[in-house]
Amino acid sequence: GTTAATAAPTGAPRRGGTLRVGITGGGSSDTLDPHSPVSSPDIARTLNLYEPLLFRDHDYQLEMLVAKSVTASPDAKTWTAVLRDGIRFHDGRPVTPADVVASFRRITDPKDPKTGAASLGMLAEVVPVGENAVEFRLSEPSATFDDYLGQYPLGIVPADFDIKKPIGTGPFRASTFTPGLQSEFVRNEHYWRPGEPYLDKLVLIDFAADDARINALLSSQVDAVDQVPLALIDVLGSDPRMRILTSETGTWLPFTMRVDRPPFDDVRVREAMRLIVDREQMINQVLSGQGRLGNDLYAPFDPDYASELPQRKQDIAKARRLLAEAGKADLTVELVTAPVQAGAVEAAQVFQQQAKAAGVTVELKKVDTTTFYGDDYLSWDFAQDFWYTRNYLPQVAQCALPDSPYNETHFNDPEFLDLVGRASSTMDAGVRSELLKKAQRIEYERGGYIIWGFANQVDAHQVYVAGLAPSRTGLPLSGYQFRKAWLG
Amino acid sequence: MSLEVTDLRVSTSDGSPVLHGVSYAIAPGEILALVGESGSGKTTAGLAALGHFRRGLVPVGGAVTVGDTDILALAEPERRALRGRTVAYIPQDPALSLNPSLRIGRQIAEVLEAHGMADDGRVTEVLEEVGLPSDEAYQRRYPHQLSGGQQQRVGIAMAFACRPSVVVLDEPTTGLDVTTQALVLRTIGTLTAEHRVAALYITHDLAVVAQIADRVAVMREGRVVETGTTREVLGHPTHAYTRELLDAVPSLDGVAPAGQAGAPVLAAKDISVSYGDVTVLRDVALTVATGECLMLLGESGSGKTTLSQCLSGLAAHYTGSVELDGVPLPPSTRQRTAAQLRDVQYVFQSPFSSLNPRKTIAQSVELPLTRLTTMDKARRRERVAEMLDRVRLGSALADRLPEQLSGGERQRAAIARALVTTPRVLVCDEVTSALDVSVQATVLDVLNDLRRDLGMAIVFVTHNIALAREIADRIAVLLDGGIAECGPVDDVLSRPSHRYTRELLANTPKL
Amino acid sequence: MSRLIVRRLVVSLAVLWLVSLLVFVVTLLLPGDPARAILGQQATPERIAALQQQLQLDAPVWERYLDWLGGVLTGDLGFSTSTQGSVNSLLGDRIVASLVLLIAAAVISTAVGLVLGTWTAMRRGRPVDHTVSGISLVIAALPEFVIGVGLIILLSTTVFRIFPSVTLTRPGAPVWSEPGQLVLPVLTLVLVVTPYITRMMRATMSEVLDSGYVEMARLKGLPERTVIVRHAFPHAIGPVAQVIALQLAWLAGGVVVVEFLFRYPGIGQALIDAVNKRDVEVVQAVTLLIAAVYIVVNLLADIVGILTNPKVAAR
Amino acid sequence: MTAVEAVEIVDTPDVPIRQPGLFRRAWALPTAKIGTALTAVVVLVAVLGPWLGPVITGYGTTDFAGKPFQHDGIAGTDGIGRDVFTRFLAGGSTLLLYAVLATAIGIVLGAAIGMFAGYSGGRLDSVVMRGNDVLLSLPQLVFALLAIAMIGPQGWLLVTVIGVTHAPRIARVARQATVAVVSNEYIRAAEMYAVPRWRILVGEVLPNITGPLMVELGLRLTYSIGYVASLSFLGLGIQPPSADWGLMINENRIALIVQPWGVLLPVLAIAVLTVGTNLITDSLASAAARKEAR
Ligand SMILES: Nc1ncnc2c1ncn2[C@@H]1O[C@H](COP(=O)(O)OP(=O)(O)OP(=O)(O)O)[C@@H](O)[C@H]1O
Ligand SMILES: Nc1ncnc2c1ncn2[C@@H]1O[C@H](COP(=O)(O)OP(=O)(O)OP(=O)(O)O)[C@@H](O)[C@H]1O
Ligand SMILES: [Mg+2]
Ligand SMILES: [Mg+2]
Repeated sequence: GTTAATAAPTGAPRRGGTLRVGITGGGSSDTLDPHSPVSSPDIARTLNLYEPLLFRDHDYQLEMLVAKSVTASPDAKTWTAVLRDGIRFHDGRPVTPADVVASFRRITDPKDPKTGAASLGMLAEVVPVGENAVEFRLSEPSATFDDYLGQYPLGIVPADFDIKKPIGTGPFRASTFTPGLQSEFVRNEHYWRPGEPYLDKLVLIDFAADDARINALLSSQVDAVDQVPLALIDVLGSDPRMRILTSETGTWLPFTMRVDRPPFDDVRVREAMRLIVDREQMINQVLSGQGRLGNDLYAPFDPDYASELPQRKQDIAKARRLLAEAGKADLTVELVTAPVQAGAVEAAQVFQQQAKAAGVTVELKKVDTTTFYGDDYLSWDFAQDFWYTRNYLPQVAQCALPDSPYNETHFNDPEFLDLVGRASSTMDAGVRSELLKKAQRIEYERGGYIIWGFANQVDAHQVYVAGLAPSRTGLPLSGYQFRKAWLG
Repeated sequence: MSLEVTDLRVSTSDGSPVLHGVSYAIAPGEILALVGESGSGKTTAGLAALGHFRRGLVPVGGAVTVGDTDILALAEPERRALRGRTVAYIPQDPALSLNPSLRIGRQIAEVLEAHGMADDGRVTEVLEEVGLPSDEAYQRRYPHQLSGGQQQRVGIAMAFACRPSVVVLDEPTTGLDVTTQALVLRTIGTLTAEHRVAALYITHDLAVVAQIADRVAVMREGRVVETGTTREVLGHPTHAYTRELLDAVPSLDGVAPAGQAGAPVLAAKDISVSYGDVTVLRDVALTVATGECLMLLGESGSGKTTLSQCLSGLAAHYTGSVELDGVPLPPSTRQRTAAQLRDVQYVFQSPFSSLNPRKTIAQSVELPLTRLTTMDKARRRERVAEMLDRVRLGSALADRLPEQLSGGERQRAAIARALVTTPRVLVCDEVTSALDVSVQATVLDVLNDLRRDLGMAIVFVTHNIALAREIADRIAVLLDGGIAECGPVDDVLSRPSHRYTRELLANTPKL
Repeated sequence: MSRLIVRRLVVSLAVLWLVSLLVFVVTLLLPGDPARAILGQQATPERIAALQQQLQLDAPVWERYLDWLGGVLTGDLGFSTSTQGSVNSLLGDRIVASLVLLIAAAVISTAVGLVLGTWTAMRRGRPVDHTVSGISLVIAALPEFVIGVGLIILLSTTVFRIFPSVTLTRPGAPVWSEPGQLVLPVLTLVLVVTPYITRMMRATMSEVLDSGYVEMARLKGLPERTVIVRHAFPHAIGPVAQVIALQLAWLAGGVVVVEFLFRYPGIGQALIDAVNKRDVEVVQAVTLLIAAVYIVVNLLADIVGILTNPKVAAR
Repeated sequence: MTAVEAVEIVDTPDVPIRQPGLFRRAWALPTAKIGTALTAVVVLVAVLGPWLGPVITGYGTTDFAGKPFQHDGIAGTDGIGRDVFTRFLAGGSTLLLYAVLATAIGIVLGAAIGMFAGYSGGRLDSVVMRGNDVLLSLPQLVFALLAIAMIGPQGWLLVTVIGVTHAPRIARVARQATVAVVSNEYIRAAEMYAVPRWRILVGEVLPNITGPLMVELGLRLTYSIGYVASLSFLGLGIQPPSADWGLMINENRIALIVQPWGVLLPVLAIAVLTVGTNLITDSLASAAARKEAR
């Protein structure tokens, strides 16, 4: 309603009502598949329809969902998940170990591996144990396997799952779905959290264009939107009908340098590049200040994050010197950029400008997202990418190992491999922390990433929407989890 | 009712006068002819009788009284009530004035409806009055399914439908061949007489005037310069301009300007042309000798243009042969040698489309020289100047664009272009039929002089037999794609052997 | 006459066929692999391989063309690689939506254009004429997205907040279920198209009004209404029909920008999406549709021309 | 004396020289004067802008003048804090250049095809024109969309695609005009003097269809500007970090409410420019029309 309710609702949550959410992206390839979400709307749908065994809460701590406990054997080669008592699917059937086994079989199906499969390389088999538990048997030890299990594309679905009847244990049930346009959900009466969700109905609406999404919010055609363009934060903030929802996240927009090809095969050139970046300016110009400094390291929320390493600052003189030593004075490089995420192309332009100071000529090659993720993806010499919040080891598994699916920097460092290998098999937190800090130092010194900052997630909603909280996951609108949302 | 126009003054909306005080009066049953050169204001004066002035023209004084009502004093609706009812108009060009997308029956009935008259057989009746078939099928025809003469008579029928008491006829017979013209004139004559209509007959052809009008008013530059009974004015004209007009009228009784005919130059041997399955020409043969002028006479569509284009190599697809000094010419200009092209030249029917509007006269006239001779620029320039001089276009006109010239001047330029290469045979296709009588006279003059001076042969194509004595030595009559008769002018005019020729002579109006 | 129309029809069909060929070839040249395009960042080699043979991207070209053409002829526009569903089901509603937009815009602008054109033609040289001509000249010059953005600022977000700036119809529900949302897109298109029709109508009408037969009609004393309606209008329709056709054809293509701007769920939006996703068969279908619209409207225009021209009609 | 003048003209008989008629008649109309004025203003901005920008504002097109979408400076800053006014001044030249080139290509191609078909007539004519219809039925924007998806947003590609897609439309007009001209007897005359085909086309036909061609030129120029802008607006045209009006609108329209200048300036510029060219075109058209009437 356009009624200028300008006071946020307070007190106990009210039940009922329909929440209309505008979400960035999506298109004709939208899907309800629990295991291969691609676009933001896909992810939002997955998160409300399905639940993995466990997942990250707003503080980026692991939280038990379908499982009530997940524990490792001393050798870290066997992990046991005990299912939550009385948890049911949308159609009322109880969740059984068989369902869990089937779900993981579907995910790791060699003929059609799903998104989650990539990080489950070490998973040998999943076997039911008794009435309410499953055992994950690994080919090699993994001390943080629970972390791997805690990913949203690993939702648990019935053994007889059929995409035409998208059934899970999530707080909402699917009602209608039109790819590229919108999808509607209704309350899941069997949801295991008492009282939740509060909404009767949830409507997720795809928006290809930013301004369309914002205009829809302003003209009250939707109640909440994700990804507020940074330019508009002030306006929306100053509009009494609106509320801004800002979350610090571990989301990063790195520049990626291939360490195995010139010019970046020379560590001095890589360091020079990292010294060229004025990180404050990046955050100011690209994120309008909505972000935190990066130190060329990812996983800032990991307990073992190497915060002791000195913060890298712009140092043009040193950069020039290093380049000169490497015989690369007045270097010219091509930076491949694409609108993979809000701010990407802008960051590229700012970097191009900053590089001039060090006599480095950066030629921008802007391609559309499809081309970017096309045949040459992972083989650009100098490009960009976008990652949500992760902890250290899972992120390493994704992008820093020779066999990682997305090793865009082609990083392949024996010492690093050894450290990481040992860390993943150590259950002793103290020892592991030591190893991981060493590994991070290596990346800090010789890695191929320029990680200049972590973007805040900024979303907006009508003032009468309550129950949305900041989330470190990097997923917008309290991690797209609307079970706590209610309308005042 | 009578029509009286007194001291009518009309000017363009930007103030330049078109009519300065024109006056004329017509009694019931009388026909007044309004003559004058093109642009003299005849149509304007005529339309005023209906209280109508074309866009951009405004009346600035004078009165137009029909019976006893001053039309200019009336408001638009009342004028409209008069138009077509009391005062009717017959347009200059029926092809343009009939609505191409309405059946003719409808267009006649329309007038009746507009003036609240029931069409109880009146359409049929009036069609018969103008001598057209009146059956249903005919009434359902569209204008483009009628010949020019028929269209003109439909126009007349429309005008007479409401039995008006005044009619204005604006050059109703220009563009009709003599036979049809005679028919139309007869129709008009009878209708005006029967219904005691006061008729204003606009024309620039005095011969026609002689035939139809009771009284004549001569106009020039927006003024009536002379009025009187037809006999007086044509008999002993007082105004110089009237005399000029009279002299310009071609007469069949004069003596032909005998050129000294020499040896035959150009000979066409059994030429045949057919477009698809229509045969336009059938084994036509003719010859012209140096210094001789052959008139190729024939009605519209008889194949005159086709034949003359065969002669000059513009129509390649004929059978038979064209010989120059006994040497056969290649059918298409593209195969003819420069010499051959120089020797046979062609002047086109319409001066309005035969000169490139984007090129100055000099440029156009020079074209043949640049293409067909090796003259250098200086020589070419001299030649062009000389030729323009010969056709009486001062070198002042040399660098004008065609649009800045009058029809007659253009035609003379076109002739100049044909003459720069001093051809031995000149083919002129209806070079005068697009022109005013007075202008026509000058062009014929020019041709005669040139023939005398340069001693070239001329094939003069026309549909107007009246020009015979003005220019030709011999006449060849083209009919249904064949030569109907051919011989010296005097023989043909005095003893026409062919029915068609006799008809032509009979229908051609004389002073 | 009917023979003439039939001939025209055959020609159109031939053209349409050639267009289909052209479209097919052009779209084949689209680089990038649909499989990758669909999977985006999640494209691991295994998944690509799996999807590729699932999409049968390995059959020979001519075979694919024949399959596709056969499909099109039997009303099956093919398989959308990105929705994993039939193109028909993807485009079905969108075609309707776009048609609604087109027809609404076409009807309004044609009506307005013809009336304004005639009206100004009858008042040539008067102030009204100059004002209308001036305004239409200015609007005619503006690119559609400029007009669109302008209208949003004016009527939706900033100055007034009267109409919604985006179209959000719940699935299944037809776009016209919330007419308010149609206003801005339609208005934009109308503003783009009307000026041309108006100007053309004015031009032809002026010409006709100066023609001999209209003057004659007046000289016959016919009432002005009859003169305009019976004698002038029919002659103006023929040529103007051509322009209207061209404009409609333009609409079919220009709708892309407008749909993008207003998030209108039509084929234009689908096209942009499909091009980005390398969804070849959707691109083919949409392009062919737009081309077909063009050909059909032109055919209609020519038929109108033939019918309003007795010289031909009488044959 | 006059003879001498005649020489000057005769010197180059076949070049389509001196049709002052059209332009002088057009210039007599107020629309022409207004149109020229408007166009001139924008062209001036576009041409001088790149140099003036830094002088006036002290910033280059890619320098940072402050935080994103602030109001400091003449017209504030854009999405990454660059000076909008500088970029506005710099942003017209490319657009203008592309539009002009595209139009040129279109006119040359189109006129050539149209004149050739119209003069040849017969079967050749109908074949060429059918082919033309095929191209015509592919909407220009869609065509551009595909081409760019194929080869990527390259300047030369934009120009070529827009130019080439203009061609069939222009060819149509050129052909109509040519057919009308070819029916004239002065063409027969030229043929009679064995003037070669191409000389007839260039010397006799072309000068007589300049009217409609000029009108097309103006029209297509207006469209070209629109298309280049539209494509940049869709993000498919001129690429960052270049300053370009269409691109600016796209980059900044998100902040329309906060910092309208980034959109308003280029929108106004494009509007004024297109209106200007359109007015000129209109004056040419009515001038040409009057010519017909004579
Ligand atoms: N609508 C008009 N606006 C301005 N001037 C006009 C208009 N119509 C005619 N004139 C001018 O008025 C003069 C008389 O024209 P009008 O048509 O009456 O002459 P006319 O004797 O009928 O010529 P013609 O014999 O060729 O029919 C001409 O000089 C012409 O240029
Ligand atoms: N290109 C053509 N195709 C078909 N028929 C033609 C063509 N040119 C002329 N004709 C026909 O050939 C016949 C003779 O035409 P032509 O022009 O020679 O007659 P004309 O005597 O010159 O007529 P006019 O006196 O009107 O000029 C006419 O019936 C005409 O319809
Ligand atoms: Mg007259
Ligand atoms: Mg002839």
